[in-house]
Amino acid sequence: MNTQTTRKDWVSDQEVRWCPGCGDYSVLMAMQMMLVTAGATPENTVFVSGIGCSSRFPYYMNTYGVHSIHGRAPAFATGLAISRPDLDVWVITGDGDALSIGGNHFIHALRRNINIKILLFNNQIYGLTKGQYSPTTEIGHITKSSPYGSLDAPFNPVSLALGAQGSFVARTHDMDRQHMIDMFKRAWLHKGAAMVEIYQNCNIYNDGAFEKITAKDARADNLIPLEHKKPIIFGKEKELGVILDAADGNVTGGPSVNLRIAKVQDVGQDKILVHDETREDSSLAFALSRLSRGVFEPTPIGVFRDVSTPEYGAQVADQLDGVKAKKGTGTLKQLLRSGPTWTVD
Amino acid sequence: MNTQTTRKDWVSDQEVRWCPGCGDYSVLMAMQMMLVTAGATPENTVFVSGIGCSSRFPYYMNTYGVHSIHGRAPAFATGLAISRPDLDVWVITGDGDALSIGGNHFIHALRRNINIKILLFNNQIYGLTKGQYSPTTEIGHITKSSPYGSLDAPFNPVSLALGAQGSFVARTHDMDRQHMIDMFKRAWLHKGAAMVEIYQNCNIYNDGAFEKITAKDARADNLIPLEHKKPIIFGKEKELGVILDAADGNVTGGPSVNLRIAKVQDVGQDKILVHDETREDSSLAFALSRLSRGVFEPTPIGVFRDVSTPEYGAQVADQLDGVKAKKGTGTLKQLLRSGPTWTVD
Amino acid sequence: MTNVKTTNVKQLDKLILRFAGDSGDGMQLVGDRFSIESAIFGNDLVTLPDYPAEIRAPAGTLPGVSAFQIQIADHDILTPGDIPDALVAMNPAALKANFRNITSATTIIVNSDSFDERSLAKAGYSSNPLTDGSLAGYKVYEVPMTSLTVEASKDSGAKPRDAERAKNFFALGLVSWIYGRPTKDVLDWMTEHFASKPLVLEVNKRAFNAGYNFGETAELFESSYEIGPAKLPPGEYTQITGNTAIAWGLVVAADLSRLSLFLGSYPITPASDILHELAKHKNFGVRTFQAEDEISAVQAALGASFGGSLGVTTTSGPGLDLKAETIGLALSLELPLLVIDVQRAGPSTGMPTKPEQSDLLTACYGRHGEAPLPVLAAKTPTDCFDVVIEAVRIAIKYRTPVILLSDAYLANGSEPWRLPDLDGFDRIDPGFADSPNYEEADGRRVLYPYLRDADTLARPWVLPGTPGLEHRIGGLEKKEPSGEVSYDPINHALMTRIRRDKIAGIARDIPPVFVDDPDDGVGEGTQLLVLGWGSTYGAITTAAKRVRARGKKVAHAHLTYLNPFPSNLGDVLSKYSKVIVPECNLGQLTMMIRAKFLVDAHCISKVQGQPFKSSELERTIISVLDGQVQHGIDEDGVTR
Amino acid sequence: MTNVKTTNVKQLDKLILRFAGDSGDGMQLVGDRFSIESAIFGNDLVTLPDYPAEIRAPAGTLPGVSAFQIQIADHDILTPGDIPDALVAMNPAALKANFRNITSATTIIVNSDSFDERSLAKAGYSSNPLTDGSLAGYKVYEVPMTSLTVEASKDSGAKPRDAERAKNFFALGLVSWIYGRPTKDVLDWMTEHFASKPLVLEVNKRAFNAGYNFGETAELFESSYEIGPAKLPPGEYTQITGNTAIAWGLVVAADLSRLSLFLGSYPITPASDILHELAKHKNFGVRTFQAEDEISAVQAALGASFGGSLGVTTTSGPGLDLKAETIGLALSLELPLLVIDVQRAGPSTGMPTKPEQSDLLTACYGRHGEAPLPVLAAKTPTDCFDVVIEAVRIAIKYRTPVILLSDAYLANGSEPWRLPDLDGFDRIDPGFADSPNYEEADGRRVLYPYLRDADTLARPWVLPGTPGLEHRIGGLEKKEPSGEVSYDPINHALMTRIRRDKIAGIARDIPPVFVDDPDDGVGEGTQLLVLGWGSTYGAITTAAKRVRARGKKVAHAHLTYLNPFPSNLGDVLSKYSKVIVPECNLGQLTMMIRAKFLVDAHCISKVQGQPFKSSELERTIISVLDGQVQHGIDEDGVTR
Ligand SMILES: Cc1ncc(C[n+]2csc(CCOP(=O)(O)OP(=O)(O)O)c2C)c(N)n1
Ligand SMILES: Cc1ncc(C[n+]2csc(CCOP(=O)(O)OP(=O)(O)O)c2C)c(N)n1
Ligand code: SF4
Ligand code: SF4
Ligand SMILES: [Mg+2]
Ligand SMILES: [Mg+2]
Repeated sequence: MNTQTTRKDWVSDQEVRWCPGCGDYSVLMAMQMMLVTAGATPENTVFVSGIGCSSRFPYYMNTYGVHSIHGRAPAFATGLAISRPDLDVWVITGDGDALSIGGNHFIHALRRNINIKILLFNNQIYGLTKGQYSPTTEIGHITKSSPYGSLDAPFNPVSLALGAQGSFVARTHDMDRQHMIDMFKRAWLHKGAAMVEIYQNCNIYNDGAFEKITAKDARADNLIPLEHKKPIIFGKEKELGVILDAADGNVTGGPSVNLRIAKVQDVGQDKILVHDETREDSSLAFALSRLSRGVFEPTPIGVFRDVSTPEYGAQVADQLDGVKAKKGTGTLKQLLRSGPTWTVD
Repeated sequence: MNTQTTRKDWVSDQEVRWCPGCGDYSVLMAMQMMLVTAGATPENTVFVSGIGCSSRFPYYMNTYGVHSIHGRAPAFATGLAISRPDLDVWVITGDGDALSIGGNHFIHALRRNINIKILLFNNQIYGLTKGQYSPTTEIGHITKSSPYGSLDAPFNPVSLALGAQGSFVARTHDMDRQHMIDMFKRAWLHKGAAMVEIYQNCNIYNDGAFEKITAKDARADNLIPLEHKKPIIFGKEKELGVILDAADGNVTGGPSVNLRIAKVQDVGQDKILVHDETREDSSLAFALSRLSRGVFEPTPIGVFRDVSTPEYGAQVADQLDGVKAKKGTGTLKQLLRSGPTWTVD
Repeated sequence: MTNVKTTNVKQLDKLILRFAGDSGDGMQLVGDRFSIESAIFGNDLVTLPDYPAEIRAPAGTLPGVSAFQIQIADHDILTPGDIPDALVAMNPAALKANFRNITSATTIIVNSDSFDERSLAKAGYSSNPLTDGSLAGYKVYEVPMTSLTVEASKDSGAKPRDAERAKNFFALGLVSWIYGRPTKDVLDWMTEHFASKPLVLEVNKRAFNAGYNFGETAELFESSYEIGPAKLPPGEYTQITGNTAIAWGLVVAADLSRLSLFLGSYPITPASDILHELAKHKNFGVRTFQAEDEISAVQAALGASFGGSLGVTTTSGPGLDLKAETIGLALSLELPLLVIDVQRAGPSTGMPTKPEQSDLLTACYGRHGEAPLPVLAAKTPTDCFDVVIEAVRIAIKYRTPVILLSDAYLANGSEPWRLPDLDGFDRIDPGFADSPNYEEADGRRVLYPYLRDADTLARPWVLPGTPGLEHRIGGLEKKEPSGEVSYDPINHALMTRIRRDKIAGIARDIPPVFVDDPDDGVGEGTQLLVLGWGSTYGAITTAAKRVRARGKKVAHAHLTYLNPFPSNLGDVLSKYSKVIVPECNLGQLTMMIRAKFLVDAHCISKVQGQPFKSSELERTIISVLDGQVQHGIDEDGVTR
Repeated sequence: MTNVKTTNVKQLDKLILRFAGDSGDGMQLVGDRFSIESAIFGNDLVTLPDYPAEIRAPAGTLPGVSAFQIQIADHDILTPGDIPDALVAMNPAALKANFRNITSATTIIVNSDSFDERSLAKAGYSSNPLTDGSLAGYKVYEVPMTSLTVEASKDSGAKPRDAERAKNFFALGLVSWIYGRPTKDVLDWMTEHFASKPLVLEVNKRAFNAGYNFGETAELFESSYEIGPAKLPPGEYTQITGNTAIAWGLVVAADLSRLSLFLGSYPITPASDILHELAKHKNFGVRTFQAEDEISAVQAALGASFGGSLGVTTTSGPGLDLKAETIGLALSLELPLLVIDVQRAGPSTGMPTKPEQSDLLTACYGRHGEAPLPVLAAKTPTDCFDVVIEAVRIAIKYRTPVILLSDAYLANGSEPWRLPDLDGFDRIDPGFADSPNYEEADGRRVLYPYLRDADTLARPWVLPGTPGLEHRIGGLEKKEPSGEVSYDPINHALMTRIRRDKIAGIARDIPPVFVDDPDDGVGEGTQLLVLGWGSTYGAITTAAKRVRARGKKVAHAHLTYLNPFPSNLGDVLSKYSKVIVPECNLGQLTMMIRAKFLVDAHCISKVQGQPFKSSELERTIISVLDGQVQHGIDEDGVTR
C-alpha cells in the first residue's frame, strides 16, 4: 500500500447515508482527494468520530475508523495518538459534538497539542437529533428547542481554540472544495493538534446558514482569505483590507482600538496588515477571529495560526526514552525489588 | 437582615480546616470583608463549590451554600441563577475543578453570560488529592503524577475565559487583600458571568508558585496593574509600560507585532496603551493575557474586561414575560387543548 | 366529498394499518393524520411510529424505510396491533423491510410506479416481487400512486417533481376511502397547515382527493370497510403521545405544587420531544434550559431545586449514564429532583429510535455507594401523565431524586386521552421550612438541615433568601441531624440506613399492586401470574384477555413502582405457582423479583427494539400453561 | 544500640499496635517504619492506615486525627487486628477519637505534654482524662514526649519548635524498645532519607534514640515484649500495599502479553497512588496519561486499546459513575479494557479516605442497556497482584472491558509479600488478527470485525497499521458477523444474546470457588456457609478459624469472580442450610446470590467506612450457629 493511492482506495463499501444535498458530501470528497494527493496510506489512517450526522464520516472512509460516543472523540483519539505516534489520527466532529458535550476534551486536546487533526463540521445546528440549536447557533434562531428564539451567545470556534492555545487553527467552508483540500492538507502536515472549522450547510434543519458569506456571488465581498505573509485584502476589486487601527496612533483607549476593515485606498496599501500564521503570540490571530460578529458579515477564512511547538505524543516517547537512558530499561526483577526486601529461609 | 452586616455575620460556626498558612484563608477573609462593605445580605447569598481544598469555602460562610461534586459547580449554579435571579450566586472552584474536569461548564457559563461570579483559586496544583499537576501547572513541574516533569502546556485561565467570551474577566492574588476585595466587589457589581482568577499559594504542595511575582519586593516589577482609562505602567519607578507595537507602524508581519513591554522613556508616555476594560472587542484584553508566558515574568492583574451584555437569567425571564404578554398566561385548560379535541357523549 | 359508498361495505371491529415508505415520503405525517381522522371519528386507537436513526437515509434503501402502524377499533384496545390487516408500501424497500411483519392475510397496497429496476435493486430485490410470483397468495393492490398524483396536479402550476411529493396524501386519500374515514378534518388541517404555501396546499389537496376518488371509482377494491366508533367513556378527548403526556404532566404537577418548573435537558432521541414541547409553553412560566451536556442538564435542574423550583431532567440511556454521579449527589443532598429516562435499545448508542426496557437495573443500582431512590415506570402513553405527577409528588414529599422510566414506544406512540378533571388531583405541598427547627443547648434556635420528619424521614427544604435559615449542604457524609460534615463510622452507618429506610418507607405511601385475575378463587384458582412493568402493559393485557377467551386462566399484575415495590407484592407472588415476566430486556425485573422474594420467576425476553406483540405473548402464555418450557420471544424469532 | 533487655521480657505471639496523632504528626510515617522493622525482623504483619480527607485539618481537633494500625505476629495473620494491644496517642484528640476502638486490656501510651488545657478543649474534653479518673482501669503510660524530644535536640542547632516535630520518632523509638524491634533499619533509612537535610536527620536520630533509651532506662515499663519471627514460606519478601501490587501487576501483565501499558487516569483518593506508582516506571515503557477527567481517562485508555496497547484506567466510585457510558461503548466495540475501581465510602463524595464495598452492583449493572462484563475483586493487598493479571488475561482473551474492584482498605493496607516466580505466569497472547477472516461470495477475502472465535466468542483484535484489514466499528448495533451498522430486530436480539453468552461463557475458563470447610463430611457436616468477596477475606478467615477453635463448624467460601460466578457456586450453596454474606454495604452480593440461586442468603452488613473486625464476625457466626437472629454489625454498633 505504499504506492500512490487513488480516490477509490479511500472509499469504503458503505452506502453514504446523509440527506441528499447535505454539505457533508463535499467534505468527504475533499478529504478523499486530499489524502490521495498527500500520499497518505489507508492502513495508517484512523478516523475517530463522536455522534452526529457528521460523525458518520468514518464509515465512509476505507481506513481504520471508530464511531465512538457523543463528544468524546478527542479523548479517544488522544489515547490512540499518544500510544501510536505512527498513525495519522483524524477527529470528525460536529458543532454540538465538539463544542457542547465535548467542549472540555476539545480544549484540552488543543492545549496539550496532541497530534490529532480535528475537523469541526459547523452547521450551527444539531442535525442528527432533528434540529435543536447548538453552541454556534446565532442568537434569536428559532429551532425545535427554541421556539421563541435562542438566547445563548454562540461560541466562535476559532476564538475558543485560540483561547485554548491551539497550535494550528483554520477555517474553511463546504462550498469551496479546493480551499478545503488546502486546509486539510495543512492540518495533515502540522505536527500537533490541528483544528479546522468547516462551515457546513445542513439543508434540512438550517439551510443557508452560511449563504450570506459563502454563496458564489457573496464570497468575494464576505470571505477574507488569510494567506501567510500576504496583506489581508478582499472584495471584488481587492478594495478592502484589514488594518490595525492603532497604527493610526489611537492607543489611548476607546472601543475602536484594534483590527478593523478599511478601504485600501483610504488607508494606503502599506497600512494593510500582513498575515503571519507563525506568530508565537496568538493575539493577532485572536483579533482576526473577532473581526466578524457572525456569518453575516465579512469573515476570515484560512489558516489563523500555525506554530510549531512540541507535539505531546513525541514528548511522551522522549520522556520514556530519557528515563530508560538514565535508569536503564526496567526489568521485572528490579520492579519487584523497588522497596526493601528480606529473605526468609 | 437588611441592616448593615459585620464580618461576624458572614462567618459560619464551622472550624476552618485548611492547612495552616494556606492562601485560602486570606481569600476567605477578603470575601467576608467585601460582602460587608458591599452591603450584601447573607440570606440572599449562595456559595456553590465543586471539590478541592478551595471548594470547602462555602462551609465557612454563614450564607446558603452547596459543596457539590467535582467540576460541576458552574452547572449547578447556572440552574440556580436562572431560576432565582434575586440571589447572589458565587461559584468557588480550583484550577483542577474549574479547568480540568469542569472546563466545559466553565466555558459555557461564560459564553451564556449566566449571572454567577466564579472565583477560581489557582494554586497550579491539585491540593486535596495531595499534589498532582493541574491544567495550570508549569511545564516540567515535578509532582506526584509527573515524577519526571509534566509535559502538558498549562492553560492561561484569562485567555481561556476570553476565548469563551467572558463578559467580566479579572485576576488577583492572595497576598493583596485590598486588591482581592476590589476585584470581588467588581465581580459582585457585574451583571452576568464574572471570572476572577486568584493566584493562591498552596504551601504544602506548591509553595511559592507565585513568589516570583507576588512577593512583597517582587510586585512592583512583576505585577502589571490594569486600571480602567489609565496607561498601563508598572515598575518600581513606573518606568515600564505596555505598548502596542504596531503603533510604530510595524504591521508587515513578523512575530513582534502586538503588545509588548517597553521603557516609558524609550517610547514616550503617549505611546503607552491606555487600558479600557469596556472594549466590546476582546482582542486587546486577550493580548494582555498573552503578555506573560507564566508567573515568572511581568504579569497583568486587575480587570481585563468588563462589558455590559444581557445577562442570561434576565433574558429567560424576559422571554417568559414576552410570551405571556403575547399569548396570555397559560392555563391548564388551554394546555390540555393544545391539539385537536373531540367529544364522546 | 361525502362519505357515499358505491361498493360493498363491510363492517370491521378493528383495523391494523401500516404505512411504510422512504424517510422522505412523509409516512409519519399521514399516519398522524389517519390517527386524528379516526380519533375524531370516535374509534379507540393506538399508534406505533417506527423510523430509522438517520435523518434521510439514502432514498430507496432498506435502512431508509420509515413506518407508522396504527390500530383502530370499535372497542377498547391497548396496542398498535400485531400483524397489519393492510400494508401500504410506497416503494420496494418498504415492502421488503415489512415483509417479515405480515402474513398472507394482510392486504398489500403498493405504489406500483416505484417498482422500477433501480428501486428494486436498491431494496435488494433481484426480481420484481409484484411479477415474480413471490406474492402469490397475498392480496395485492397495485396503484400507480406517483403518476396519478402528478396527473392530479396538472395545471396547478406545480412542477411534476414537486407534485410527486404529495403521493403520501394520495395514499392517505385512498385508505381513507377504503376504511370509510371522514375526510373533512384532513382537508381542514391541510388548509391551516399549508396556509402560507398555497401551491403546496393545492397539490396536496388534489392528491388526497385523487386517492379518495380512485378508491371510489377504480373498481379495484371489492369492498370498502367501516370500523364503527368505540364506546368510550363520555368526555372530551384529545390524542396524545407519551412524550407530550409527560410534558403536560410536568406543567400540571408544577401547578399542583405551586412551584416553578425548571427543565434542564440535553437533546437525545427519543426524549427530545419533551424538551421541545415544554419549550413551547413559556407562557406557563416554564423555564427550559438546553444544557451543554447531560451532566450540566441534571446539575442545573438540581441547582434549580435547591433554589425552590421543581427541577426536572429528561434523557435517554447514554445520558442517564452521565447523570449517575449527580443523581448520587442529589440523594445525598436529599433534594427533590425528577430524572426521566426514555429508554431506547442499547447498549452504547445501540438503535437510538427503537424501544427497549433495559435501563431498569441501572436506574435502580447505577450509582456508586449505597444510593437508593424511587423508580417508577409508565405503562401507556396516557399513563405517562399520571405517573409523572405521582413521581413529582414522591420527589417533593420525600426530598429525593426519582427516576421515571418511559421508552421509545410510549414516547412516540399515541392514543386517545380523555381530558382529566384537574380538580381531581391533590395539591402537592412543598412544605418549605420557614423557621429554625432545633434548639441548641445554649438556647439558640437554629436550622438543622438533616433533622427529619419522623414519619417520612424527609428533611427540611429551605428557600434560599429566607433570613436566619442559611445553611450549607454537600456530598460529604453528614452528621445526623445537624448536617455537618462527619467521618464518624457509626454516624455513616446510621445515615446509610436512614437513606435506605426513607426510600423503603415510601411503600407505605403507594397503592397495592392490582391483580387482574377474574378467576381468582374460581375453581382450582389461577396458577400462572404474568408480571409486567412499563410499556408491556397493552400487549400483556390483550394477550391475557385472549387466553381467557380460550377458557384458560391467567392473572396479570403490572408494576408502576419498581422501587420500592408495592407492599402487597410478596403476597401476590406467593399466590401463584408460576410467575413469568415479559420484558424487553434479558430479565431485569425478573432478577429483582427473584432476589427480593425468592420466587422462581422466569423472564420472557424480547430484545429486538420492538414492543411485544400480543400474539407472541398469547402463544407463550398458552405454552407455559400447557407445561411447555417457556422461553423468550427472541429464541422463537431467531430460530424460525 | 544493641537489643539488650534490662527488664523482664515477655513473649507475645502477636501485637496489635495503633499510632494516633494529628495529621501533621507523621503517624503514617512511623507506622510504615515500624512495619518495615517488623517485616525485616521476620514477623507476619498487616497494616491499616486510617486518615482524614483534609490535608491538614486544624491541629488538635478530632477531624484532624490520623491513625495507623498494625498487627505483627509470629504466625500467619490476615488482618490488622481488632482491638489494639497498645495505643500511642500523641494528643488528646487522638485519645478521644480512638477511645471507641480500645478496651481496658489496651495499653495506652500518651504524650503527656500535649494534654494542656487548650488541646483538651480542642478535642472536646471538658476535663483532663489523665487526671479525672476516666481512664481508671486502663494501663496508661504518660510520657512527656515533646519535652524529651526537645531536650534531646539540645546543642544540635535546631530551634525547639523544629525539634518538636521529631516527637513521632521519639514515639517510634519508645515502642521499638518496648516491643523489641531491631533499630538498625530505621536508622539506616533515616540516614538515606534525610541525607539532604543533615539537621533534620540529626534531630530525628536523637529523638528516636531518646525514645528507645527512655524505654530502657525509665523503669516505667514493667516489662518489654518480644514477638518472634513467623514461620513464613522461604523466599525473598517485600512489603506491599494493594495499590502498589496493582501497579506492579499491570507492568507484569503488560510484559506477559508483550503489550505496551497505557494508563489513562484522573486523580482520586484512594486510587491515585496507582497512577503515582506507574508514573515512576517510565523506563518500563509505561505511558501514564493524567486526563482532564474520568471520561477522558477511560476514553484515552480505550483509544490506546484500539491502537493495540493494554488500555487501563483507575478510579474510585464517583469516577466510575462517569466512566459508565464509555464502558458501554467498550463492550459494544468489544475491545480489551481494564477498569480498576478502588472503592471508598459513598454515596456521592461520602467519606473519601474510608473503605466500603458498595460499588459491586454498579460495576455489574451500572450502564444503560444490556451491558454485561466480567467483574473481579481482590481479597488482600498482595492478592491485588494476581487478580490484576487475571483481569488482564480475561480482558484480552475475550475482548471485553473488565472491572476490577479493590477498596481503600486493600489500597493502603500492606503486608509482606513473597516475590513470585515470574516464570510461573502463563503468557497472555493478544492474538492480533493478521489476515482477512472471511471470503465474500465474489471471492474477495475481507475482514469481518465481528466474526467470532467459536469457543470464546471473542472477535478479532486488529492493529491499525495492518494493510488490508482496515475496518470501522462503533457504538451502533452491528450486524453479525460483518459488523456493519444494523437496525434489524432479530439481529439485535442475536447480538444482545451473544454479548451475554460471551461473558457468561468465561465461567468455563475460571477456577471453581474453593470452600474452606475442614469439617465437610465430618459427622453431621457443616450447616453454615460464610460467603465473602473482596477485602473481607482476612476478617472472615480469622473469624472462621476462631469459631472452629471453639469446636463449632463453619465453612467459608470467598469469591474473586463476581461476574460470571464460578460454575460450581450453585452446588456449593446447595450444600449448606444457611448462608450468610458479610459485606461492607447493605447486601449487594447477597442480592445477586439470591436472584441467581434462589438461596435465602443473608447479609451481615457493616457500613462504617471501616473493615470488619474478626471479633465482630466471630460473634456473629456464633450467634447464627446458636440460632439467634443474625443482624449486621451496624445495628450492634448503633444500639450499644
Ligand atoms: C450522551 C449523548 N447525549 C446526546 C446524544 C444525542 N445526540 C446525538 S448527535 C447530537 C448532536 C449532533 O449535533 P452536531 O454535533 O452538531 O452534529 P450534526 O448532526 O449537526 O452533524 C446529539 C445531541 C447522544 N447520542 N449521546
Ligand atoms: C469525579 C471526581 N473525580 C476526582 C475527584 C478527586 N478530586 C477531588 S479534588 C480534586 C482536584 C482538586 O484540585 P483543585 O480543583 O485545583 O483544588 P485545590 O484542592 O487545589 O484547591 C480531585 C482530582 C473527585 N472528588 N471526584
Ligand atoms: S440533517 Fe442536515 S447535517 Fe444531517 S445529514 Fe441531513 S442535511 Fe446533513
Ligand atoms: S493542601 Fe494546599 S491548597 Fe489545600 S489546604 Fe493545604 S495548603 Fe491549602
Ligand atoms: Mg451540527
Ligand atoms: Mg488547585
